[in-house]
Amino acid sequence: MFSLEGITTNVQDWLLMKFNPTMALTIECVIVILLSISLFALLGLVLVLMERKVAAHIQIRLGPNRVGPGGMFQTVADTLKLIMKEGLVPDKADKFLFNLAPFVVMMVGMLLLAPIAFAKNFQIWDINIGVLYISSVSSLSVIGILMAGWASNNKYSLLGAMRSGAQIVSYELSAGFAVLTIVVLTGSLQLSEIVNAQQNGWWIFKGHIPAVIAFVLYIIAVTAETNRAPFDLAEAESELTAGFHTEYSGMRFALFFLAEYINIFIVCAIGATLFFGGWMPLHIGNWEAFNHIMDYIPSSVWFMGKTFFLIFLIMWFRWTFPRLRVDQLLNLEWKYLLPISLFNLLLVAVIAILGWHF
Amino acid sequence: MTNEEIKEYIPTLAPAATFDETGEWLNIMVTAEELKPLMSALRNGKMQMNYLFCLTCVDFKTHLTMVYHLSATTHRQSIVIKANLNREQPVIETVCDIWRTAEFLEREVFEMFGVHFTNHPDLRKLILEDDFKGYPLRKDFEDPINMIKL
Amino acid sequence: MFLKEYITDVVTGVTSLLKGMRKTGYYFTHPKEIITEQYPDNRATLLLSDRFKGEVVMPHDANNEHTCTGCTACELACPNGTIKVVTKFETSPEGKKKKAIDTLVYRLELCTMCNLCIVACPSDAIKMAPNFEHSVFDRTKLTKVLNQPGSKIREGIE
Amino acid sequence: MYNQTEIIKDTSELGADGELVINMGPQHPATHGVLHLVVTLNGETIKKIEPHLGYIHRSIEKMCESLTYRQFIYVTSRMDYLSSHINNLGCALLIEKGMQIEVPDRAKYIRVILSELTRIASHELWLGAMAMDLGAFTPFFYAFREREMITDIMEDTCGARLTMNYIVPGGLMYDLHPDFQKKVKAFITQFKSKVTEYEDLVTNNIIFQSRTKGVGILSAEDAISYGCTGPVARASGVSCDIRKIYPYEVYDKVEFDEVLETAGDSFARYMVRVKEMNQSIRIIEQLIDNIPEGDFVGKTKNVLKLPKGEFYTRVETARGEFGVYIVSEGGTTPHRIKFRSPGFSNLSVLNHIAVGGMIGDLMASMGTLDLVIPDIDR
Repeated sequence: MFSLEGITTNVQDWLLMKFNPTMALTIECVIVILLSISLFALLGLVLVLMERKVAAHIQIRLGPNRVGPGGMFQTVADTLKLIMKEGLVPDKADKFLFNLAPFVVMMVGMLLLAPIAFAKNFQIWDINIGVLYISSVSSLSVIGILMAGWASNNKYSLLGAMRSGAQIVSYELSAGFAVLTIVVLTGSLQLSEIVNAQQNGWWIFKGHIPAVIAFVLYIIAVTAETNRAPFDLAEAESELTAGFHTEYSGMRFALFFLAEYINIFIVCAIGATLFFGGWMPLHIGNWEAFNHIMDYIPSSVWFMGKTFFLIFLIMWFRWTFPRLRVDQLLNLEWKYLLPISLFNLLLVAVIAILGWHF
Repeated sequence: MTNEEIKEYIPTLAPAATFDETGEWLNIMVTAEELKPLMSALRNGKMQMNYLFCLTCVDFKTHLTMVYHLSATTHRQSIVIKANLNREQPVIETVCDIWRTAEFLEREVFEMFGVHFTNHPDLRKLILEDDFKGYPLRKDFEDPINMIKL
Repeated sequence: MFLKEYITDVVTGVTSLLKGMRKTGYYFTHPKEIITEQYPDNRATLLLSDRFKGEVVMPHDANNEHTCTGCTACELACPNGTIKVVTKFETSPEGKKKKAIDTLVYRLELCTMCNLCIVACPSDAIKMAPNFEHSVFDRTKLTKVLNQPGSKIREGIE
Repeated sequence: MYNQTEIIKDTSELGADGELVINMGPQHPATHGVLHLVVTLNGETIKKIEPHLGYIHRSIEKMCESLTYRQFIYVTSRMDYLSSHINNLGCALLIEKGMQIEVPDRAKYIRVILSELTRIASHELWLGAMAMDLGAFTPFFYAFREREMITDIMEDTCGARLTMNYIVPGGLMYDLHPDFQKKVKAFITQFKSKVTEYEDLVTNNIIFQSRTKGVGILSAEDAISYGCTGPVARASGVSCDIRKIYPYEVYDKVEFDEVLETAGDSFARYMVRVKEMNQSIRIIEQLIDNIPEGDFVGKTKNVLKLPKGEFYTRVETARGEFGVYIVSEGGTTPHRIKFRSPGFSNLSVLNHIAVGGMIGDLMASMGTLDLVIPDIDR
């Protein structure tokens, strides 16, 4: 059976055979960096195209359909355009921070890739506090956004950045609680263990209704955290033109744009890992034949399939709902999501202690 | 109120008023000084003219005429109040404390005809550039660059 | 009771959102509903109404004859000065002088397609054509002469 | 207009005590055209809104002074371009009133049907654009799908999709397209089946409701004092439908309700427009099968001369009361012409209703006022 695990072990064995261990590690690092950067670029292209196609079909349009078959290369052409465009820096902007901000946002996305299990035993860094690492690093992206908003010296940008700050800080909470429910159920912060714990069923099925509630809360919270509609107040096209990246153009804008999609991918990947068993195939009770067939689908396909399903869900939200107002956004968090998630966590703790889950 | 009743009522408020019934509605011509008290009385008195639906100015080459179209949402009677102004120095008191809609309409008349409204809270140009010279809707306005004579 | 209100709030809110998602989901899964018209590709099948006011044209028949008498009614009717009729005097074989058009200059860039000239024309010499692809690189190309070179007025039109 | 340095100067003066002054427009995604609002903010809360107009001022009133009574009608299509047909109708009505031109019944019926179609088209566009202002992009396309059917009908019959110029003094420019009735009926069926979509996507949506309910409240007294008309005033409970109060054409022969709401907030304004679309459908349904046969244009003189005097007519456009005021000296062109545009008065209320709200509320208020900038600037 095709497996990415075999490839990685083969590569490592070969490197260790040829070079000394330090050298081998360095080369592995370079390979990982190259792979993650190309994954970034690829994801950006695919997700932007997907967003446009999903939006178009929801809006009874065709979407991009001229560049390449079915408009496949539209985003490639767009990227080329963005690279060639002049990157303007406003006269009175804080040049250093202005240039730094997109890279900070980008870097956060890169760091978050590390603990994600893309397939069986295919993980950059299986850190034992994986969940904690993710929730702490992901809150860093607000710094990049605040930086961009402040350094642009533009009032729209400033307003957008401030909104974004308030939003990300508050929605961290319920996202954290939603993640914690799974940690409580599993008893581990390590992502590989969380995945392994779902061998006999995904948490969303095993954890009864509290897990479903936690999943809904998680999706809402991460939609807000990635500044997606209906929580796209930081950009709020009709109010703040483009929010914190009003003044950005060319490649710097492209980085923000890319980072937004990478962030969506990452939060959806984490959601898939926590609630849908990551690369675990779908197993149902003792249907031996069915489970066997499911096992034949490569684990990476399972992972990507689940992740893209969640991404589709988030896109579906975006193209259906109107935007919230900034006070309603915070009300939603503090009056609804947070109490519900606290109560839900309590419920899950009781379930976990009494062993009521499957 | 019928036109006859109005004709008896108005002179108690504005003695110099003259009437003209040729058009669709009763036209009342008053002097610029009498206008403001008359308007207040029309709005708050027994006529209850609470709806100013058109405020404009007409340039008759010899003089300017302010035209106020009034109506009431209760009894739906419309009257027209007019006041002649001196073309060289057109000054009239504002009515925008009586009808809020007059604020913008008077600003428009101010820049298009040069009528100065005393006591207007914010008499600035609304549509034209701040340094625009001349009053475009007056008949003698000439703009050789932008106006094309057919 | 507070709790009950709270829960009904959440439930009604979520159902209203789900209803919206069902609608958009329906359109996502029904590509037949797509209404996009792929314009330059569908040029062959693109049907414009025959009344569509695209530009003023002067129909000529097979003998290169039109029905314009040069009465300048269209020129007078036009609010924008779009049409300019240049007349000349033709001498008929019997030696009678007759007014006829030399050129009928039509400036598309000034035209607002108000149709007043067509209504004004007493001899139906001009009409609106459903052409809409008017863009050119040079504005002077929009000034057109409507009567074809060498054309003359049809017999019997006064 | 204000030039760049002046804007900066203004900003520093106004924003002295911790206030933020932002120039919303003339290029801004939510101002639908070239409306320029100078918004003074305290954090997210709006302190003051000051509209700067004139970016699309064409001085139509001055222009009309040099056009004859036949010619000037077409210019009015360019004012409120979404209800161009109704604007034309207002002008034609004035000339017919002034010159006592008899209009055939057929023309009257067709004019009313087209006016109501125009009203639906305008409200459809507004619905989509307002949902877009509030961040929902999808209803825009659904609304435009229905609007497209109307523009197709207009194209068939009038020859243009937006600025029809189908009305001439005395009647219509030409007769109906043979397919007109069939197409209008097809549209009515389609509209009725799709109108529930807006309810699912917009009206009943909890986010939309919380964005618009209680936002931008306009009391009935203020609505009258500010001269608001149309759906804006009717949402505050002010009965001001010209079609009911001063019926013109055949509006006194058809049955329809004047839609009134009492809340006066953005949601009420939204509901008024949505319900008005249904009333327009009702009017069209009553008339579409009963268009009398006969002439489509009455007898008029070749050169129109309005008698000396003053004339005023008003019609109900999609945005409110549109008034035409003509002072005639007896010649072939008007001496002075004044258009009372509904958008101008509706805009003046913006500062009143949006102050104290947030930027998001401004979008809701502005969206439901349904401003068309050429209508304001003229």
